[in-house]
Amino acid sequence: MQLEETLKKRRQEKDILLMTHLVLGYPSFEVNRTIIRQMVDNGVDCIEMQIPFSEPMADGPVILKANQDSIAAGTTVAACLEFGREMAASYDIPFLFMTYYNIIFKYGEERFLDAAKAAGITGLIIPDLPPEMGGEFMTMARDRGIAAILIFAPTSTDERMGELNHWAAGFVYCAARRGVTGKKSEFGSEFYDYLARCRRATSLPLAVGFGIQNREDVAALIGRADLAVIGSRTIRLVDEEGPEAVGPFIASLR
Amino acid sequence: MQLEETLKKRRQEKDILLMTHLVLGYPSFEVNRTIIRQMVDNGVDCIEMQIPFSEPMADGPVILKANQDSIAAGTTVAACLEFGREMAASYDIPFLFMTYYNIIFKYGEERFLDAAKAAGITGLIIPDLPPEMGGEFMTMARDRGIAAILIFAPTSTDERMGELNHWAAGFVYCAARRGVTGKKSEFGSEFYDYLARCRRATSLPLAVGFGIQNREDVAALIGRADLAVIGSRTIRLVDEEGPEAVGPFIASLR
Amino acid sequence: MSKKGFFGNWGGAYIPEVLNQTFRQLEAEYGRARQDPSFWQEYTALMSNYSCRPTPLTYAANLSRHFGGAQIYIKREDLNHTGAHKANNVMGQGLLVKRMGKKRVIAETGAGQHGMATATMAAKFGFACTIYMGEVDVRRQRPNVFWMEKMGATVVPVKDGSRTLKDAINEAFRDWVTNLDDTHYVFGTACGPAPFPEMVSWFQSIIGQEAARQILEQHGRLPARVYACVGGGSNAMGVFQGFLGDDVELVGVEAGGHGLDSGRHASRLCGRDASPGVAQGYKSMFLQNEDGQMLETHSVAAGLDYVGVSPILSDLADKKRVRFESATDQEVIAALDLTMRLEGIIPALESSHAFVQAFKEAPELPQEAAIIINMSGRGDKDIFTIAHAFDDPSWKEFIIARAEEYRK
Amino acid sequence: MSKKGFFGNWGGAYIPEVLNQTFRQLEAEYGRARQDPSFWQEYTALMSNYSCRPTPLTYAANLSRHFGGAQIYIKREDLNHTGAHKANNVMGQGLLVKRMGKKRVIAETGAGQHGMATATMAAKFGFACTIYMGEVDVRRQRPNVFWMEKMGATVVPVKDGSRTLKDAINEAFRDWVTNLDDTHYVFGTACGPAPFPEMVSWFQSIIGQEAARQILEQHGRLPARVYACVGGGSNAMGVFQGFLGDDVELVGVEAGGHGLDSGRHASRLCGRDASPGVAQGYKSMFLQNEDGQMLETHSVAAGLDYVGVSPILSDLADKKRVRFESATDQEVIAALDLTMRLEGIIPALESSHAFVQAFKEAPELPQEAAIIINMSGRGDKDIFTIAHAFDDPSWKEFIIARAEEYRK
Ligand SMILES: Cc1ncc(COP(=O)(O)O)c(C=O)c1O
Ligand SMILES: Cc1ncc(COP(=O)(O)O)c(C=O)c1O
Repeated sequence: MQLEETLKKRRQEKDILLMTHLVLGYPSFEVNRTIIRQMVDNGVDCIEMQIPFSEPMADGPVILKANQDSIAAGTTVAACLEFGREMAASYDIPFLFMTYYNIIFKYGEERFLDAAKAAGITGLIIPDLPPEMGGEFMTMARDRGIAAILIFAPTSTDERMGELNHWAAGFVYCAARRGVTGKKSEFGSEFYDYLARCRRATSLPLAVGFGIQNREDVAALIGRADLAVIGSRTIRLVDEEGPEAVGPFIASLR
Repeated sequence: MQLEETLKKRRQEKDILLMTHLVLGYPSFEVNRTIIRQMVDNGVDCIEMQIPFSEPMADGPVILKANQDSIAAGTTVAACLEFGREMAASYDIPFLFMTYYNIIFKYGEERFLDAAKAAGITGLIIPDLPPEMGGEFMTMARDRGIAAILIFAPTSTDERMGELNHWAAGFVYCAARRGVTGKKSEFGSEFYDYLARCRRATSLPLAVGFGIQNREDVAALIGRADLAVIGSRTIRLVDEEGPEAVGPFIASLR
Repeated sequence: MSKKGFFGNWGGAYIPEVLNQTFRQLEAEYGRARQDPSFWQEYTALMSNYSCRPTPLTYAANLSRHFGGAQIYIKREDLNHTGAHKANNVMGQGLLVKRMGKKRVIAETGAGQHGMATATMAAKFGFACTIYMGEVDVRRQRPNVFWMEKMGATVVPVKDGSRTLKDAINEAFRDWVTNLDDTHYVFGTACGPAPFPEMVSWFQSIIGQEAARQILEQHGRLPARVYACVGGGSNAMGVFQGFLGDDVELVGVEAGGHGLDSGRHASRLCGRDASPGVAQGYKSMFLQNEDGQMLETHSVAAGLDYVGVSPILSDLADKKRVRFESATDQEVIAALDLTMRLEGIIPALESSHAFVQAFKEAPELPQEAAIIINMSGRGDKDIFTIAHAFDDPSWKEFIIARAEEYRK
Repeated sequence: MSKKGFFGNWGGAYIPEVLNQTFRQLEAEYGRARQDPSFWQEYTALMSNYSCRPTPLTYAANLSRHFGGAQIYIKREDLNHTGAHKANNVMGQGLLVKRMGKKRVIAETGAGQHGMATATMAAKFGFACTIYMGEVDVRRQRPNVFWMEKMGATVVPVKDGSRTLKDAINEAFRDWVTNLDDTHYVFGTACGPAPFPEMVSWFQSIIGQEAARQILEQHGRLPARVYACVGGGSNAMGVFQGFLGDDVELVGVEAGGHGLDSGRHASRLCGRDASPGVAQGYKSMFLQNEDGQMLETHSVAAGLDYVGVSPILSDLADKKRVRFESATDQEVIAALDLTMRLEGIIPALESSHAFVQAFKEAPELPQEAAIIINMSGRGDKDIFTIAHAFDDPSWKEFIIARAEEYRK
């Protein structure tokens, strides 16, 4: 089943879906395994696995450090693909790869898509690949049934959202605010207006990310978006309290 | 008796006269006294007493340091004048002041000349006062019977020597070579030619200075000059062997 | 430049979506400025009144005689205000920022030269200013940090990654995506997302325009070759643009560090260690591993110590319009030494790379030929690096004595 | 200048006899050069090709607005090659040395700026070069020593007297009287025996010539006042000569150090501590005691820390054609700080003295009036002094860390 369908189906059963994020190989694949198990066991609907890159320009300090530590520990792209395959085979939720375009470009676009497909990955998030640069790649992904997920930003005009929607697949990732990952966002009326604009611009499910921290944040999105994305919050949690803290945290969100 | 006469008279009795130099207040007036006594006792014919100046631009390292140490020890121009008076009153040889022009300028040209006259000083050597700058001063000195002694240099042309001779009084100081005080000069045929030129340019006694160190140097001047000038050599001697070494050294020169 | 900002296979704008509008605005403003002849006039007037343009093209009689071949001319970007060609780019962008009505500028800096220039421009234009600088570079280049701060800029030491130039660029982007409404990112070289490579090259083209006119005036005809060092590529693009349409050989000189086979260098367009990649917003040749992770680079010249290179130069390399060579750290010190002794001119370590290659080739050219070396900056800003590289013992004593004083 | 080199009561040539012929030769060559229009052409061509002349007259919009009075223009001698007006004098004398067929130059230096310029000129002209520098200054200004040596000059630390500028001058004279046949002494300022004060001023007059033309072009009329710092007086004479015949008030600013009453300053023409004297070959106002012994002077700016002053300025002071003021060390640091922050320009500590006085007077002048500040040099050469004066803690840490490395 393709990503959009899967999510829409799950959404019929819940007010709001949860998508979580982790950096592959940080602190280790072993810990990644434990964390993912806890996420799935506690009802996460979709997991975004970041293949680390040395220059994660759109990420804030927490994820940045995780990228660098993972690479320093020897994480390779091949190992990430293999780990993705293992997860997709183990759990019945969609798994996505998040990474920067150079990882894919260097691996070879087609070769990467084929490998991702073979691993059972259903979507890709590439924050530095706007459709102007990645149109061809997005078409190739679509051809293979992999959703290239696009991002709306508060700075996107209606017109721009229209352009993006043309290329978007799976769902649309709405960045809650300007800036990089890892900082708290303020949910005010301006934010809700923005989400309403997003909703009007696409029929795809809407995910909202950047700084979602707790049950209130998640609740505030009900009726306005389809997925709440938990990003650096879990990484910080694992850093501070260990992987076992993830399960209870996820459970507390909804 | 005026300086020129005095020297010419003494010269009738000796092949060559000796003029010595010391820096007033270095290492102390007390030591200056001891040194001068030994110089006179050992037959020196004329003594050049340098009033220290902070910027002795024509002096080499030994005399330079003596100037600076003397000033640092508190030597004043007034004290130098008084010491000059004491010496001139004590010994029957000509005493000269050597200093830089600023000392005189600052004291007041006339006031200085009057004070020198009163102290019994018969000549002045001012290495940074060429006649173009000091003509008027030289006339004032002459009016008071004080000889303003001029300098010939190896670089002086015959014409220049003529100009200088016009202003010269007492004797002419022939710098043996380029450069500052305190270094050994080479006495070769070029040097003798230079002395011959000096002799032709003036009827005044000729003194030769800069780097005269021992009996051979002095002997080489006999018949070519009237005074041999012993400059920094005695200062070095006092520094190294004490004031008592001066007498024997002087005695050894002739 | 194609519509999407490509030069042949290279370039583009690989930017997070949040910056889309910012880049559209920038492109529009830049487009208007290029169309508007009064803009270039305002720019050159500013550069002549505030900096010292046109900078001279100095005939190096002694070096020419020493090598006995081509006549050597040196384009004197060192005489710019702040001491390098970086001023050209920065002042041009400053005028654009004013037009866009923004009030704050940010910049990355490696050697500190671009940071100095940006802080200077910000003071002149009355903009708030934040400079991102790798922590390692902050430590190496404290004098520049001191001046930037005195000029009113905030200098932020970047503690991520290799803590050098590329990390400072990433961090500047992070600031930009956060503060895009009032902030302009003054990119320091002919790299980054479109329109930066083209725009920076445009501002730097003032070098080549002047040099082309000057060499005709002084030498009577075009030069045989033009040499420039290549970090990001802005000074090279600047001077090359004066001669792209002519029968003039253009030579870019990269940092050979400890040698092309040592793994300790920063040569992207010569040598075999670089491969096509996409990072910091643009596609070009990068020093990266098999997986696409960027490598640590090395050069005695901080300003050349960078993983990527201008996409425009990658394209000119493909087209064989520019030849690329490299100079090792050791060769650089020797060329610097010779230039100081024979001409009384102190090229920056970066610029000295261009001198190395010119010196290698001058003897083989006829005496009627002229060559131009682009001296991108002056070396006296590099006293800490150069005295260190020469391993000067009195310099070390001096520093130790100073430290003693400060310890008290 | 009278036949004997006097300006009113001041000047002359109080030189040892051995130098008589050398000075005649110099005077003759200088006289021929002044008569020969092609000499000045050669000189300006050299300065435009090797240095960066004409240097700009920068309009300081922000400072003008800040003080709300006269429009402030800055003459940018900092943009000269080697970073100060000293280059003008040195290159001019270099041309004379070539004409005289001499092969070696010597110079004194205090801050190191004139030594740097002379070493540079010697490298360019192929002369042997020895620089005399007080031991204290060698220790304070090690970076300049490093560059001079790299340019091929021998730097001799002078260990006599106060071991600063005046002692370096004495020592240079001692060298000269020894080696006069092949050696020229490149005097660094408008002092010393005639013809130096006039000759140095002549070479520096290029500043005033340009500035007079530039202010008319830019402001439409003459400035109300022109400000210059006064060490020996060469930059001041340089800029003043453009306006001596006009209704323009000329203001020379001396080093006020810790204040005119503190005994720790270097003010000869304002303040009450100086008196007429003759030293270092010329008659002028000197800081000396009752007996005529020179005093120790003090200034935060090494280049102003000197006992004497140009006889031409002493004369212009007598004639009330130039007004003299002083700026304290503290005021200098404040003016420097403001100029960096508002204009992105770093004046040398010496030059900052002129800024102090201009800032005091600008508010009282009408907005239609213009004033010119002669920025004799750039301050980034002074990092060791300026960072120290600002008491910058990270600078101290940086130096201590460097020293740690060198100690290993
Ligand atoms: C003096 C100088 N030259 C060259 C460079 C390299 O930059 P680019 O290749 O953009 O000219 C730098 C960078 O800091 C520099 O400071
Ligand atoms: C930058 C600068 N300005 C001014 C001076 C003072 O010299 P003058 O009064 O001759 O211009 C110096 C002397 O070293 C200097 O370096």
